Amino acid sequence: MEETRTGVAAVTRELSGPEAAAFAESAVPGSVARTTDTACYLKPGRLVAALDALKNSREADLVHLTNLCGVDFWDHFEVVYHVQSFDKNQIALFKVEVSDREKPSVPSVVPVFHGAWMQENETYDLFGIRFEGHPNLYRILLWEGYPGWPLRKDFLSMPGGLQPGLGDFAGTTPRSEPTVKVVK
Amino acid sequence: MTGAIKSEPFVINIGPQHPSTHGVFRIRATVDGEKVIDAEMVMGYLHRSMEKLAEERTYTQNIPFTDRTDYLSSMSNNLGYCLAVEKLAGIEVPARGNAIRVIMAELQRLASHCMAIGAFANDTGAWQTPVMWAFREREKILDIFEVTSGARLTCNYMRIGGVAFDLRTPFEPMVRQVLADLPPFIDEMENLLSGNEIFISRTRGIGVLSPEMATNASLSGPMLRGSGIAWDLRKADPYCGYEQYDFAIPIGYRGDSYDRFIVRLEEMRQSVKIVRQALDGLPTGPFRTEVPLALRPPSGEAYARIESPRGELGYYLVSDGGPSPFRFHIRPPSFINLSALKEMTVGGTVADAIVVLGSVDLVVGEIDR
Amino acid sequence: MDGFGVTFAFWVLAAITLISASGVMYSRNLFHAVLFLILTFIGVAGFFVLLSAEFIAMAQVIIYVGAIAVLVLFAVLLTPRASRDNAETRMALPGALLAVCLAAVFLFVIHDTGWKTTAEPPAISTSDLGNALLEIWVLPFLLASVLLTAALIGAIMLTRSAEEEAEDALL
Amino acid sequence: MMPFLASDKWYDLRDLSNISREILEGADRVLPFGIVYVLAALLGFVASFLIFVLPSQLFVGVYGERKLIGRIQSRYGPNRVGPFGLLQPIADAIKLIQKEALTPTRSDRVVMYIAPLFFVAPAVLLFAVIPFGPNMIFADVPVSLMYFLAISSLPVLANFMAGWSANNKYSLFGAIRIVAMTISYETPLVMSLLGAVVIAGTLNLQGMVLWADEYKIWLGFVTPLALVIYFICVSAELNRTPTDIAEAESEIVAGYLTEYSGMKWGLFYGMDIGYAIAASAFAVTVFLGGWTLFGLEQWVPPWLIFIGKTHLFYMLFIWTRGTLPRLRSDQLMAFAWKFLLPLALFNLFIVATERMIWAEEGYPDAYVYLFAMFNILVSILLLFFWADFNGYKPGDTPTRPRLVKEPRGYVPVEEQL
Repeated sequence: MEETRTGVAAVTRELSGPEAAAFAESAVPGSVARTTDTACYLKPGRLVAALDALKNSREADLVHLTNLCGVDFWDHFEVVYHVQSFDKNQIALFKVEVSDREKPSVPSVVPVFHGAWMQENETYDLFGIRFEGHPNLYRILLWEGYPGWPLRKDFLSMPGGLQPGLGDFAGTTPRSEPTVKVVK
Repeated sequence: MTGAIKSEPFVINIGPQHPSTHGVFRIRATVDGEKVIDAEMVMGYLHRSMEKLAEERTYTQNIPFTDRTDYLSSMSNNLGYCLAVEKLAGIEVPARGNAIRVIMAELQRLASHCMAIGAFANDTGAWQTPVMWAFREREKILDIFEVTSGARLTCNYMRIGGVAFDLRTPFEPMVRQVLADLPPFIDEMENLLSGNEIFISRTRGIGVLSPEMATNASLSGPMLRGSGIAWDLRKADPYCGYEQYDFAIPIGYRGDSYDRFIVRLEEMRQSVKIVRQALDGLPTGPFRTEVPLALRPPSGEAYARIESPRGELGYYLVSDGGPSPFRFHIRPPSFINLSALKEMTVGGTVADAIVVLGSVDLVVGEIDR
Repeated sequence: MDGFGVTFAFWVLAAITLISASGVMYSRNLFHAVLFLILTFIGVAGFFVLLSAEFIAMAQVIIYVGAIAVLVLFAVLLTPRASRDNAETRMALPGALLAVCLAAVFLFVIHDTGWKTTAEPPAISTSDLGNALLEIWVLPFLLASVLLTAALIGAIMLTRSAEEEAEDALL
Repeated sequence: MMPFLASDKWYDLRDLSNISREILEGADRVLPFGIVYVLAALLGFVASFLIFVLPSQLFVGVYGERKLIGRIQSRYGPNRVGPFGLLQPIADAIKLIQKEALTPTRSDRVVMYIAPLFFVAPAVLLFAVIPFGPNMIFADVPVSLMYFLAISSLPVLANFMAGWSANNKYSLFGAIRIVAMTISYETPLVMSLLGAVVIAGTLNLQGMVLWADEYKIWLGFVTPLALVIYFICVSAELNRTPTDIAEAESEIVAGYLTEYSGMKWGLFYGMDIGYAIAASAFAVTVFLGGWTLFGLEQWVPPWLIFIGKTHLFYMLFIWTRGTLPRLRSDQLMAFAWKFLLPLALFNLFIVATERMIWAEEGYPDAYVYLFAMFNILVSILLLFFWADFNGYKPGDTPTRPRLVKEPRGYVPVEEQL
């Protein structure tokens, strides 16, 4: 890897799952649930502590929460955190799994990263994942009382067994009006 | 004197229909006299649920959606999305395609910054003159887009694996003309605004963001650089061969609205430089790697990000191996740049809040998506 | 000078002044009351013009209409309750009493003054006025100025907030 | 008094007062006593307002302003209605007249209706004392300068009525701002005019023009600081762009005019221009020699000279409007009280001293030119010194950002690059 004058990598280093896990484990022991090649899954209970420690640690230096979003995998949710460092020029991918579909809840990282304020609100608005400890969690894009959470996979139930994710090309199957299913 | 005169705070709505909110964005400001003591952002008037819609369409069909998020920089949005898909599917882009992408993205940055500085000057009260001057230059760039892609605003020009068409005949002279016209225009704007005492007193020290605050609030782009943080993804994480070009990252001093303005002006100069280099060294060869129309990337995830005119534009894609993305998430820069809006506006007057809002350079299509 | 026009103007001005003055009292809306007060001032300025005292008339308009009435409007605006409601006041009886006393004094003065009439209007120019103020009556003039300055400084002191005082203490 | 006038025949266009005198004398012979005064008032109104102000408003204020600002902004301006777009103001007026004038439900209807009328009346009254020529003055009040100031302090009340009655928070903001601004700027304005009055030794506008004619120098050269302060203050009072905080479009939508529409709004808009023309006419009369032009008024009709000067002065307002951003309200107030007022007081002090010296020496002509040169020099020095003292340090603000080649985190300001 080419090194420049300030000792910063010329291309952002994407930390692999084990690397990120090593950072997290050294910062807050017992915070890692499991790792994959690209991502490090943190335990929800230790999430805030781990991110806070990584933000303040010198070698990880993950100061900038770039991206926060939710993903619905039908049976569980994942909340994705892309955290990066300016001085070290590296980016790490942390994830938190939420298996409770009825009352999904994740601790909020707003105390650590103020930038999570908007993104957690958005994730709450579109997925219904509550972020415990968020100072002002409200539906930022839709209005209060909107039925359901649009980005959940079971939001639309389409006739003919057409599942979201396009089993077929859009428009080839005749469609009727999508019914909105309220997810409590 | 302890018994200073107390007045009752009241709430005013800045927006959704207000001349300075650049679209249907609304601030519920609680003011005490003219001093803002609380500011609450209300958005979603333009929400189209693009992330859900994208899950129903193929990867190629999603490109026009990205035009319509940040409608002032559609080329950059196309580019970010295509990079994410290419990263997901492992597609290489030929050299000529990359160079065309760089030229287009930088021209788009010029056009978008023209709009940003013009609208910002308008917010400070310079009655229409900077806007008109900026639009004069922006029109020329949009003409280039029209020649190349057939559209001016929502270009839909980038494709997965390259660009849609090769460059058309009058492209190069038109770009050369723009490159000749822009530096005098930038100097003109600098003379008109940067050295203007009224402009300085309106923007200097207004909406100050400390570097710690800017980092912590996940800001990006000129907002981050205005605070003195040298972070530009074109340098830090080069894509499309940005590492070949010689340019610099402009950074501000104090992180106030004025710094964000001069950073944008200087970025325009650097963009002119990049376009000139890219145009001089435009390689020949194919402009696109052929990819199947119904692309089915392997299951997995990819997060690709570019430096859009407003900051870090990221696309997070999750694929389940099907023809459409399982999860399509946009990291919209102007949405997240609003994180620090309350901190910047509270304590100033209503007029300052407008200036701060102008310096954020928000595009409501991108905020609401 | 004396003619139909002047007499007519006098009665019209008198009607305007009196009607708007009663409007000040009877208007339920404090804002309207202030607007009536302005009309009264303008009527009084008209009287000064009729008396060939243009300078006083213009000063009346500048000071009372242009400055004082505007300040009163400002005060009305900054008092949230009173801006809508010129309510009944318990001071009605003392007010009436004061008015009767004032009227008595004025009637006495009017009756007691020996009104001399001359054929031609007295030629008092603006420069005479200026000379009188700055030569004969210079001491009262200066005293009034000092009083006004003191009032100005006092007003500034009253409205300063604690933060501003802290800022000034640093300087 | 006017030896240079060739004749007093009615057809002598250099002095339109001849023709009006002919008309009035003729009418006086026919009509019963008293009616001729009403006729004179109407004639004065027609002459000064309908012939001068209204066309100026339409073709300089609306058309010229839009055309000139269009040129400043590198666009064409109106060019569709009529030849060169000349009929655009008339088309605008027709459009405004047929628009519905909405009144909000919770507004104070009576006050909201009266406010435009109350705004128009002073604009008409202002032109009564403006001298258009040697004998062309409608009401020669001895204290016409005071009269002008008195009448021009009235429209702010109309603005306030408009802002208050609409029951809209933006309107209220505009009303508060315009009142605060007018009170602040009235003070340096009057102080600066006092300097001119002291030199000319009269409160009569015609007297000031005659003074300029006698000494062959404009008062603006003798008291240049007063002219500058007057221009700044009057553009603040008129709500022209560098200081248009009361209807700041980008901040409080349209200020006190937010809820107005149709011709009620049109009256405000038109009379804003009317006041600007009045202010230009006043400035020309006091500072720029009125209808005199160094002897040229013998040949060219003086009223044409006056109108030309007024319109040229009005171009200054358009120019600043097309160029400058707007100050914040508190900065504007601070500018009036902390910058302009001391300057105006100092100017008054200098001018009064000079007047004393001049009177001691028995009013010799040469002293005026000496004073003019001295005052111009002192004004420039004073402006720079006082601006510097108040913290105007243009070199302190960097116009270019720092440039770095490598990406990294925070770069401290102290670090040399």
